[in-house]
Amino acid sequence: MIDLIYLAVFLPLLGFLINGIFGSKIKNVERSKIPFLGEKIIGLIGSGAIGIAFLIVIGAFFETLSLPADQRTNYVNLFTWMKVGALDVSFAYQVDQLSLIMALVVTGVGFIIHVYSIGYMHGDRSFWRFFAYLNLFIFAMMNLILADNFVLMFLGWEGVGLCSYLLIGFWYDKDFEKSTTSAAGLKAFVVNRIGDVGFLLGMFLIYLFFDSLKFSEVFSRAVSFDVPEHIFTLITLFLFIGAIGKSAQIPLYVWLPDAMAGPTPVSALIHAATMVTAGVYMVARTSVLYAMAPTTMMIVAVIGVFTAFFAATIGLVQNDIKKVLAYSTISQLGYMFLAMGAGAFSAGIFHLMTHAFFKALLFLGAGSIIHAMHEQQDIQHYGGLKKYLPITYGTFLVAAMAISGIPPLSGFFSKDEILWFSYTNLGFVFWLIGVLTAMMTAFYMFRLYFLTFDGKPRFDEKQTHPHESPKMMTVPLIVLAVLSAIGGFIGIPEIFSGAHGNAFHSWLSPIFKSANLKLSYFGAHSHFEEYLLMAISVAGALGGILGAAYIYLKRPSIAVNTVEKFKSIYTTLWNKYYVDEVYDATVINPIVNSSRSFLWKLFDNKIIDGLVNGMARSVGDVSALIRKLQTGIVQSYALVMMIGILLAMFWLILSF
Amino acid sequence: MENSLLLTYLLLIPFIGSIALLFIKAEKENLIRYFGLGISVIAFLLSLVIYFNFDPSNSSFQFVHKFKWIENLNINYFVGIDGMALLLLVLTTFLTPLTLISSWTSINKKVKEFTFFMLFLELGMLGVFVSLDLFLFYFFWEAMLIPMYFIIGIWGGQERIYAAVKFFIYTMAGSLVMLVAIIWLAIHASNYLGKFTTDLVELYSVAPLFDLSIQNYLFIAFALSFAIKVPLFPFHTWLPDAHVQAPTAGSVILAGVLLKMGTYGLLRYNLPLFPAASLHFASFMSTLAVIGIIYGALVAMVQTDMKKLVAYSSVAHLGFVVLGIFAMTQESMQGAIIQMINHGLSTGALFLLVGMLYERTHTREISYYGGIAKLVPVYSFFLLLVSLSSIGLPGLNGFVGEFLILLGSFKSTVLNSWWYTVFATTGVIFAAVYLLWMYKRVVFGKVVNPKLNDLTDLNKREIFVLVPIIIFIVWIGIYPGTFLNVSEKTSDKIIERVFEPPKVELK
Amino acid sequence: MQIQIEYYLILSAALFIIGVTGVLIRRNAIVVFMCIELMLNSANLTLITFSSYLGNSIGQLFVFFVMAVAAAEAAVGLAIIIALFRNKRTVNIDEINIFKW
Amino acid sequence: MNLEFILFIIFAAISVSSGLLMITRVNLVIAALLLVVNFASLAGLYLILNAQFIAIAQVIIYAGAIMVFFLFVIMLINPEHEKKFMDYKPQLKIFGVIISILVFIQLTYIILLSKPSEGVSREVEASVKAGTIEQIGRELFTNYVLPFEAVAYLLLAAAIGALVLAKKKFN
Repeated sequence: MIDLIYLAVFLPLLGFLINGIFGSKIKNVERSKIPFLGEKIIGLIGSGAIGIAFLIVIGAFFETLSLPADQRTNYVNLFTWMKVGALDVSFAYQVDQLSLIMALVVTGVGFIIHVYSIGYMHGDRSFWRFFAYLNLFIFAMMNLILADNFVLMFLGWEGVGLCSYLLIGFWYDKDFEKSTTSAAGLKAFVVNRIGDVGFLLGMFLIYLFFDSLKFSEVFSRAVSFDVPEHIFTLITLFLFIGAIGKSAQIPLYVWLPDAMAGPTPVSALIHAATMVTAGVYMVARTSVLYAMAPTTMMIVAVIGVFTAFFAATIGLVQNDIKKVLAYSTISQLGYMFLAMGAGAFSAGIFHLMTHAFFKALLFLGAGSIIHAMHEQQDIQHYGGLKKYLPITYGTFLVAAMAISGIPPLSGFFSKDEILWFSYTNLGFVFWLIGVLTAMMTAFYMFRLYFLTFDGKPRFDEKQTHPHESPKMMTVPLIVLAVLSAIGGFIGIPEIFSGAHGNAFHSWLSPIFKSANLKLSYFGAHSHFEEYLLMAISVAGALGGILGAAYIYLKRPSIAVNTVEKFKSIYTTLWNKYYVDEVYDATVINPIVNSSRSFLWKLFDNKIIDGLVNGMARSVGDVSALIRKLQTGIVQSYALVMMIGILLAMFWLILSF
Repeated sequence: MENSLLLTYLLLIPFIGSIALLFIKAEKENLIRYFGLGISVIAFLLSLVIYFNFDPSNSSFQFVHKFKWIENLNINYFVGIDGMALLLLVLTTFLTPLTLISSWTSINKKVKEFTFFMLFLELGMLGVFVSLDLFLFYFFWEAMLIPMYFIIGIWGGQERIYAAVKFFIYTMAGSLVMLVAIIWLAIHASNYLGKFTTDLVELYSVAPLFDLSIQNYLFIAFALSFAIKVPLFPFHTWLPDAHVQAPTAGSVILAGVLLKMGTYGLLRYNLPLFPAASLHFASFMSTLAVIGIIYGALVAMVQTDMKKLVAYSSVAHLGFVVLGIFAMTQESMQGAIIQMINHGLSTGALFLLVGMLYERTHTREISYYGGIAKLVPVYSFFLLLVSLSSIGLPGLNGFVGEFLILLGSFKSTVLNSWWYTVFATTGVIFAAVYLLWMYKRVVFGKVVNPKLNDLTDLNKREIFVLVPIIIFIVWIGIYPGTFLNVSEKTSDKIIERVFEPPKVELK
Repeated sequence: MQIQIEYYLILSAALFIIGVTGVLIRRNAIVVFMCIELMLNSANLTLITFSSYLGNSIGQLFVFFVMAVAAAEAAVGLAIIIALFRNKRTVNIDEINIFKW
Repeated sequence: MNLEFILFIIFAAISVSSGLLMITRVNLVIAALLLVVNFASLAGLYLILNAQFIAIAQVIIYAGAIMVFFLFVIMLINPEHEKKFMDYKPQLKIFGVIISILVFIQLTYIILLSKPSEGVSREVEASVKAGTIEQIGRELFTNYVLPFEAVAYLLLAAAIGALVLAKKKFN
């Protein structure tokens, strides 16, 4: 099955081509017996392609599992892409433990979301286009994950950015907040591009120093070549800029909240489960380089933990259900980068996986709610939905508990591992901020939960009749809920599993072996410490949940009073620290305005073109001046002629 | 050497075709259109024959044919191609029939003259790419201005006369400096060769021996002419005017092929003839190129006219090409050559698309549009794809060129600084901004302008024009090897000529 | 005492300069015209001087041609003056500036 | 001090003084007559130089035909006399005179400096032979027949031109 892995990449592309080219025709296929036959065919092609890809990845996974641990990295070479000088880049796929985990998550969660979308997008005018884009996204994401070189990874990297752009602006004629969905898409693409420039420059540096862009060659040369540390710092910093853009970290996170303009399955798949984690994956993939650059590791950790905290504070006050989830995603991504910075690569990947489950579930649940509430996204107009949406309610609760880190749900294991490593490898402060963030996470998730499902309905029950979503949507919710609940068991920490060790870690350990060799963290920590910290974080999460319950169920007045009391803080948070406005005022507007009024209208039109036209005009002007000499009085011509003769003869005499 | 006449046949096709066209009655417009199309298709097919007979493993000029022209001055009709010229040759013959089809309905006055000028233009362009004699090259270089002048001046927009004259005089001013340089070069070379000649191959062997100061003057003279054509910042201001005023076919050819002549000239003449001067000026030219990349992008961003936007984007794109040329590494050189083709395809297609919209609404103002995705989905799809190719999305052609150029310039020992690449790479961001912003304003959103409601989607003829370009856009993006192979030996040879110039004794 | 060739040449120069001065200072077109005739004659004198001193008749041939041209020129020139006078009622050349740009 | 030299002095004096007088006369008729005197004295000089044919032609064509032509025109249009020929832009005219004098000094200087008399000395026989009608005629109708014809056409053209120009008003 490993050899067939390219099918897992290209089947989604095929799906994209079929749906993209013939979709509008298929959609109109009608049979009286089966309603919406066209939509069903499109959905079948779309999700079928991903489903088969998922099966292939599973096959490849088990085949890899059956191999000895040191032979688990395999390559599938398709064809040469660019071959110039020392550069030899191919469409070639690297199937190893890390890429398989990612591929499983992407195709698995992707398949579930595809199925969900058949229900969610039902009746949409551009149903076919949606599936085409989703399939294209999976294609790009698979390239990103499975690539055996940086350039192919970049293809996927930009490809997912494109799909994100297209899907955010999917309802291109819909208004979103102050502008339109397409503006949000544009913002996402451009901000991502800023990160991509970092990625590109990182690639150039790698090529300059290692003469290759193939992962296997670069990583082995990184260890063997004698390259100064600051070069590694530079390379990894540039790559990290790419990761910041893609994974929405400070300061390039601004696109992700706006990306919620897209259809909710898109938010679930792209802006929560898969694409935004690409940055984390990339750092993990290039862990060898990062291990050589301790400075960068520190920066990664700081940015990660700061983003986690920062986004969580904004999440506390948002009222749009998807916005809350968006900031929560940013915050969780911050955790993953904290793990990367701490050198706990496999812990980060573990959290990436569990996060994919529960965050996808949260978004799909939100989608189900939005669907039921007729596109209403403001949680202030929800309430008491428990009785109307039982399945959504149950699965959402599981997900909320998982993200809050309630044992034994998946989020507990992964998040706790990160906190533990940040304590041992980085220090107490990182751990403390992490725990505070976890508390806030629990608080805002359950604020969301209580305001949505508990309490009395705050909408007009006579006008709005919420109803549970069809099976097409609820079954994926249930599957994801199960995964969120038990997904953590593959990575039970050593202190619980004892001799078996952490299965997830040992699976990934060959990938991070050379990186971990470079990183040496010392200091023994007792099991007691680990238990204590674990207890504190769980207590923090529970505290957050109880706090939310108390404030939003028992005493809603507290919330109102607090808001009144800390009005300025509240408005700052509500306006997301005015970061968008600051960017607008300091970066975007100056560039656009100065380009328009200075570069174009003044510099280009007046100065450069003015010089050109001025030169032409000055020829005419000089001619006009010379023309004035022609007085028409013949005598003056004669006089000038005589002066000329005088001078000429004078010269003649002198030269005698 | 039975196929050595192929290039001459290729030149003769549009020549004879344009002469024969004169015997058709002007009223038979459709016959003229089909005739012109037929001629250009035959030229395309012949160029394919040349392509398949070309030996990419051979680095010297192929299909060489020499014929005495002006014997006293050793000026010959001397043609031949290498890989780079071959690619541009095929691009020319590929784009010409497409532009003729695209102007099937949009050109409806003086069809005969238009077709004549298009064929004449094709002749000039092909001549530039196949000439191996400086005099012959100059002949075609100037001859090509005439049809373009008329195409802009007769079938152009409101300000067409201003634009045509500006285009003509601006390019002409540069060319004249080059003519002086050609003569100087030939005379100075006669000290070494013992005879006056404009034979490029012979000059290749002696021009690198000139003193640096002479090389510098000659380099400047040649480069000025080419920089105007490219156009390199700050010689670009004729371009927006010419593009905006030119009819669609003119814009496509202008962007697709004419601009390439500047970069082609740099590669064919400046680098191999004046290697020392090229190294001397490499940083300077690259600086201008990088300024052009950022400047073109920034100015493109704030344009209100779609065609002007695309025109300024050309400045940015060709900045990449020039950067690639003067970085003088294998990667960047190959990237520059492939980027020339890319720009011809992407920008050509963009102009076609803008032209198609213009034909329907007679305006190119971005603010006039909005929300046309709903009305013209097929058009929107093509515009998106072509924009993405122009932006340099991996998997489409633009990326291959830009990536190779940037990669090569980064490790370039000639430039010896990362900053060129760092700044050039930021151009990638702006490319996304200006094109997608335009796309957003034109295609997305609600339909605000009621006049747009009777907009019709692309017809079969227009799709037929675009699809071949799209095929190549994807082909180059996924499997550029086809094209990189052809030009590989050429770019190696150029680099070799720069770094290891010939050493011959003074005769 | 032999007449040196310089004497003739200087005489010729003097006549020529008199003609030039006349052209420069007189307003009347007819006088200007006459001055031009004077200059032509000074040139003729030079030609004949050399012809005589070199014993070569070609200089005299030239004078013959110059005379013919002078006749033609006088005819056309005076006709122009007449035509101008009819139009402008003046033959003052500083009032005639139709050649002005 | 032979006769030739005395005659030269006389004719030279006449020609220069008549020239100077001519350009300073306000009356056109007097100026024209002074020019006739000038031409006549030049004819005398030609005779001294043994150019008999040209001397005769000078009298006939210049002093006769052309100057009569001038007088006719003067009579025909009878323009008012210049009151003072220096009234219009006198500085410019003085400047012109100065320039002329300077040029004259230069010419004289060059003539004296280059000393043409050292290279050529007059041989009377050769010069007499060169000036004969026979010699000129031979040259004119053999080697210079083409210019001769051309001059004939020129005169014809001039005659027609003068006719056309003088006949009617321009507009």
